[in-house]
Amino acid sequence: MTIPWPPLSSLIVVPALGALVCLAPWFSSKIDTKARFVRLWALGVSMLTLVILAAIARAATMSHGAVLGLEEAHQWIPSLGITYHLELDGLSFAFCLLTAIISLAVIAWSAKPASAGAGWYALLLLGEATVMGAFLATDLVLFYIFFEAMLLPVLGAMALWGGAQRLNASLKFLIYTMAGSALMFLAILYLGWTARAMGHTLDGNFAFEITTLASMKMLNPTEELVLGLAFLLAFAIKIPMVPFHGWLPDTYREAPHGVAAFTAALLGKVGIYAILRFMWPLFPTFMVQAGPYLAAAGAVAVVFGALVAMAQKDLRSLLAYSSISHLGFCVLGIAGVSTMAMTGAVFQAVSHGLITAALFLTVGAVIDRQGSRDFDRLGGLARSIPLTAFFLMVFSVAAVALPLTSSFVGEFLIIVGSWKLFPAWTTVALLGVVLGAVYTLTAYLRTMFGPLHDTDPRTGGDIRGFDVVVLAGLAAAIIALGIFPADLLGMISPAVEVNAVPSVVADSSVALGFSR
Amino acid sequence: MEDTRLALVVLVPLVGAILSYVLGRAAPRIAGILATAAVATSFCFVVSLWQALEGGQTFSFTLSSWLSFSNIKLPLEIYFDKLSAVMCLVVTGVGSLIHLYSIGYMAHDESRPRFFSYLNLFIASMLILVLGKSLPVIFIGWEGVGLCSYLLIGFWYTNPDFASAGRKAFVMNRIGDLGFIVAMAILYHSCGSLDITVLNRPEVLARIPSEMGFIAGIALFLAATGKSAQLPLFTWLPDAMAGPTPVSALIHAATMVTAGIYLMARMFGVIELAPLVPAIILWTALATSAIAAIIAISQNDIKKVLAYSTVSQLGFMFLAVGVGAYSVALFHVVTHAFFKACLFMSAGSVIHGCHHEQDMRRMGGLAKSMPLTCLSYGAATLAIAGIAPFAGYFSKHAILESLAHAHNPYLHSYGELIGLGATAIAICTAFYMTRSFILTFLGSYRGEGHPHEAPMVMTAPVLVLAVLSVVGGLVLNHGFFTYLQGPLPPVATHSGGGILGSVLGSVPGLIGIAAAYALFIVTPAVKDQIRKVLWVGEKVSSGKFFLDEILGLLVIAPFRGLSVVVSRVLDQSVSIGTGNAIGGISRAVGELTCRVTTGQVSTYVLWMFASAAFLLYCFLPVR
Amino acid sequence: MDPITSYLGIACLLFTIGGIGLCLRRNAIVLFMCVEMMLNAVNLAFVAFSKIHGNLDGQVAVFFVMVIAAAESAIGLAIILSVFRSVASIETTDAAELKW
Amino acid sequence: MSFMEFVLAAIGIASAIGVVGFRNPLSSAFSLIVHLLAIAGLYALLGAHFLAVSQVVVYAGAIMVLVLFVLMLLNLKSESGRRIGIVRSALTVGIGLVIFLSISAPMLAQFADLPQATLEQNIKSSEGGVKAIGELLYSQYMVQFELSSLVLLVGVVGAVMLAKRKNVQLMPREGGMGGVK
Repeated sequence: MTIPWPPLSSLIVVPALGALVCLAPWFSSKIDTKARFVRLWALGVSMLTLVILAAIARAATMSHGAVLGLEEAHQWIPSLGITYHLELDGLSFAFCLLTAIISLAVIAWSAKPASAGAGWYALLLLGEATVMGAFLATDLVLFYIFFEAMLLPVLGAMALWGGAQRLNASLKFLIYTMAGSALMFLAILYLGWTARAMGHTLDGNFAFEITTLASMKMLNPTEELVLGLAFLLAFAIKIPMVPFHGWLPDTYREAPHGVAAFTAALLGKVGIYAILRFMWPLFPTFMVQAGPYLAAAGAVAVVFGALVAMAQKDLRSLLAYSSISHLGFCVLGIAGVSTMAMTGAVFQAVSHGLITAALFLTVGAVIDRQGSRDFDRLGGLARSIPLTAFFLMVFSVAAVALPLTSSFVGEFLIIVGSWKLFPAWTTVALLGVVLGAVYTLTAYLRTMFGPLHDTDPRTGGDIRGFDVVVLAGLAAAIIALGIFPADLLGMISPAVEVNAVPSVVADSSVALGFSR
Repeated sequence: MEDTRLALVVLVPLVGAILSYVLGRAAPRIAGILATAAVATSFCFVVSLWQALEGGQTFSFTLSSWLSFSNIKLPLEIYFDKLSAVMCLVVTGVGSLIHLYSIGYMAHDESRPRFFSYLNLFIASMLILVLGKSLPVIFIGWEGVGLCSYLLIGFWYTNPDFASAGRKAFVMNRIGDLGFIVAMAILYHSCGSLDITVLNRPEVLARIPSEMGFIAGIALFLAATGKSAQLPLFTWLPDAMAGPTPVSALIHAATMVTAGIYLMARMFGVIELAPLVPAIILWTALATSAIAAIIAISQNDIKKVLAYSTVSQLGFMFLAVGVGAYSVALFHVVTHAFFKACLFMSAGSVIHGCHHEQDMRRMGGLAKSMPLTCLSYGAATLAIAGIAPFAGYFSKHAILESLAHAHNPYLHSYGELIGLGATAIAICTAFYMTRSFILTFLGSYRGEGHPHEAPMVMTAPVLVLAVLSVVGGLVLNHGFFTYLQGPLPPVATHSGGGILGSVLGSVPGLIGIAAAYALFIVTPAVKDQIRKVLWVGEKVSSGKFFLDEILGLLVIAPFRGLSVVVSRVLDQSVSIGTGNAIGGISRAVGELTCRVTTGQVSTYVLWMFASAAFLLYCFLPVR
Repeated sequence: MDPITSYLGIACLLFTIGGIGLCLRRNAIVLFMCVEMMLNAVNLAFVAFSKIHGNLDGQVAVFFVMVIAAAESAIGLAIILSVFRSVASIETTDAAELKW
Repeated sequence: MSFMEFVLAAIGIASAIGVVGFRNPLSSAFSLIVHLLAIAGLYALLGAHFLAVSQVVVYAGAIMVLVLFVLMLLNLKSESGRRIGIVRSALTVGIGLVIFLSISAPMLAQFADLPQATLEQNIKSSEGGVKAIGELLYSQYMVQFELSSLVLLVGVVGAVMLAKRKNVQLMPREGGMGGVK
């Protein structure tokens, strides 16, 4: 595929450069005291990234029908066989779109921590650049670099402007992710070595590019098992799946609202994306054997997240566990060989990204204005801040996966798709959906309905100006995706089929009921 | 055949909802008018489409390509045939009357725009439910209606009980929707499509394996119980009376609660796949309507009486579904919509008149001060009691008759028993309805203040519905079943059977009325003795069979406990605990290893010397 | 054993004696002397090797070892002096603060 | 082994054991000097005359004098206090033995089979006179030679820096000689 105009790496370079410019002297806190100009600059950069993405997508769809398949490959470290290889197909387009929208929303959100100046916007833009890179890279080493790099901006922002316990929360977050990805890096190196040892690579040195590695079919089942588990651990911590979610409550309790929204919406999705992009092609037999266990982990996560969320006292950790529950659904989706379930999982991941970001921002607005985040101090706010209450209602309804919202499309496809492969786990996940309705509505009821708690008139006041536009934009995106998901689904399903499914179906021993 | 009018039927209330809120905030008065106009126009469109429906012709319209990608085709398509025509007529017809009524009822409420916008949103989702061409589209309406009922029940959200009543309704509906999704998953994988026209074809149904068919049938019935308040999941309906009365009239009497029966009628093929499913439906329906009838007897809140009467009448409709008489069930749906909406609205006028007083013990003697409302309430009571010329008689009689012809293998030996039970329930219905009539309208006024007749804008729709509940039965009795022959299976019925037949048919109603009249008017003293003798029954009935408490014990408490246990044990100690434990272990190992540095030079030299010795011994090419 | 290789034996022996002295003694200067002794043993081995191989590289190596030994002794004694100044005792057991 | 070599070797080993054995550091210093001289003798016997002389001048002369100077300066008594534990010394000797065996065995094995003839011829050619070593030093090992000057420079500067009197006044603990203020 020829390098499209504008080139794929512009999606990474533009935000990165924007971040650097943010740190320029003229944006420093002395001159631009209330960080107004740097915010405009950051807004411009993130909008530009969105426009570039749209331009690339339109150019691609026009040139060869719905299937997107743009690549950009350069030699990076020839001696080590590491190539700078980016690829944009339906799968990564969906996630890049999510990244662009979420970063734009978080940057546009006015309520940043008081002490944060230009650095806030620089870190957010850097975050966008690295996450975009993670979604585009198809060279394992390049992916690993972005996989690690995307952690730092979020970590920095949290450590600098987080809550009281921010330092050990960010330390815990760092160590958890590092531990996971260290194993993955070993696995990547092993892959490179076997590629070279088997003499498949043309120039006789390592090969890390996913398509070449996948086409080699060089791993015997035990290797696949071990490497698969290594990869799975890294992504399990990232998503997070249930037993590995130790870092999540602290991170989401301590991170500033914008960063929590960014992390919840994007970082988890890289795990889901990577399982589809890398694990299915590289370790097909392992994934098929691990299918039921993955589905089990997903279903358990849904119920576990819902149950723990019900017992939470404060709004932010309730959101944290609810995102564990929703992502459990995505994991259930990608566990089995079914185009419908996998496409549903990707769509659910995108829609969950939008919804969680919106929820975190709205809840952030409520918490900032009411000064407290636990339920017994909040209550009866619907009268004092009606607009926020309306938006919170819309997003809670979306979170409960009501039809005509994007999350219903995702959940419906996952349930119907994976019912044939794992009927038991799908029913368990469905139970989680009901529990989801319970805790979401209880949270809404305790914060918005009921008598007004504190007698003093709330000084906070409702959300105003640009924030309303941001929330309205997110709500519009959620409902639009809910009513007209066909074209995005049309983009995702061929990419999912090309990526995950044929390598399994072609393998005759595993012609598991490949359902529609 | 594509027809844009069909799209307008759904879109007009939707737009109405948005406009009435946006414009309403500026001028609250417009909201009511706008909303009613929207539903009325939608009603006109439905009537015009209904006129155009002859022979097997049907209309459909694709709003969006929704879930169609690669080889999966699930478009957002709505479909208009005879069955949905009947339902649409009821929804929009009764809906517009109720909108008109609520302009008056909610006149003094300052958040009127929000009320009317939710009401319109409800009508739109109900229409989507009824017009859905495939099960997922029906599911959109299904959950949309659930959401609107949640919003409307908890409309006066400052009162925490109302808000939690709304949540209770939504969660119970959600449990039902669980079944809906499971059924969709099964049907999709075995029949390959979820289109209702395709699903009812015998050759498609043959493809479903038997036990899957049974699970699908039961799942669909679970969904119906959630929505139409049948035995396991009906305790939300009485609590839903927390919402304003027009809401109870529209949602919890006429439209939403009948969605379950509509779904059963649409999916009659799947329901009848396994013969056990209709039997289960029949038994649950009988139990529900019996329990509800008994509870209704001892209720003192006028709206609660009507709520339990709705549950009981819904039980009746499911009885007809159980024996396969789907068009009979729908006939009862239509007539029930008329008289139950009329009852609720007149109750609303009474409450409105008595300054929001709902307790019947502080009413009485309102016939004099509210003649029109008393007239309509009386007519509707006679209709629901099943007295000859009124609408209730025809539909209830048809149900009792179809029970007699039941040909379900599981029900042979119990045929007459069910018939007897149904008649007993009919008597009960007549009894508690007359009791409520007597307590509110006859005798002397027991409340303070002086009740006044509701304004014309409220009494007019009530009177219209009263007329319908009088005349409706007669008009529809003959043409209704043949009209629904197309989409639904035929049902064996005969005409009313002349004067003698109608008198015989209304005997249960008359008995009930006579008993109530005797007990409450003629010899009130006897009432107290009976209450003392049957004190156990009285305790159980007023305690609502302790269903709420049982449900709380069996479902809510375990889950709440489980969530605390899971959160404390599994989450805190296991996942976060292990994380911290690993941290602790590494620190302990660290402390242990640093003991090696004793600070003594000699130890270091000794270590160095020893390792040198070891290495030399290993690596020098000895011997 | 022919004459030259016996030198190697002696060198090894001296080396081990120096090592043992290094481990056992506590006085810094005696340690210092034992190190000198080990260096000398190595020098001896160097000279023996240069004798066996017949070229002078070994001896040049010894020369450099001596240079290093000289520099090392200068620094070593300076360190011992400053340790003595701070801890007022030359015992290695007394200067044992550098630990966890 | 000629008689002379035997004597010198014996003196060397005895003085080596003396260095380790003597309690008083002064006597171990003198025993080290004797040891160095014995080794210098061995060098001479092996034909490394230049080394023998430089050994005497540099090692015995310069370094040992410096050591004695420091010993005198600090006026140390013999090691006080507790004796070295038997277990520890036995362990160290054991390890020493292991090292000795693992070094000497291969070395001796390596050269045991050297034919006598080549051995004789090699001894002749490796006469280590000053001229021979000088030529070699300034031709082949030029770089190392310059570097060694650098090392010496560092040694000197280092020594001055370390031994410079710091203005830190520290109270000395008992036992040792009154600390140099």
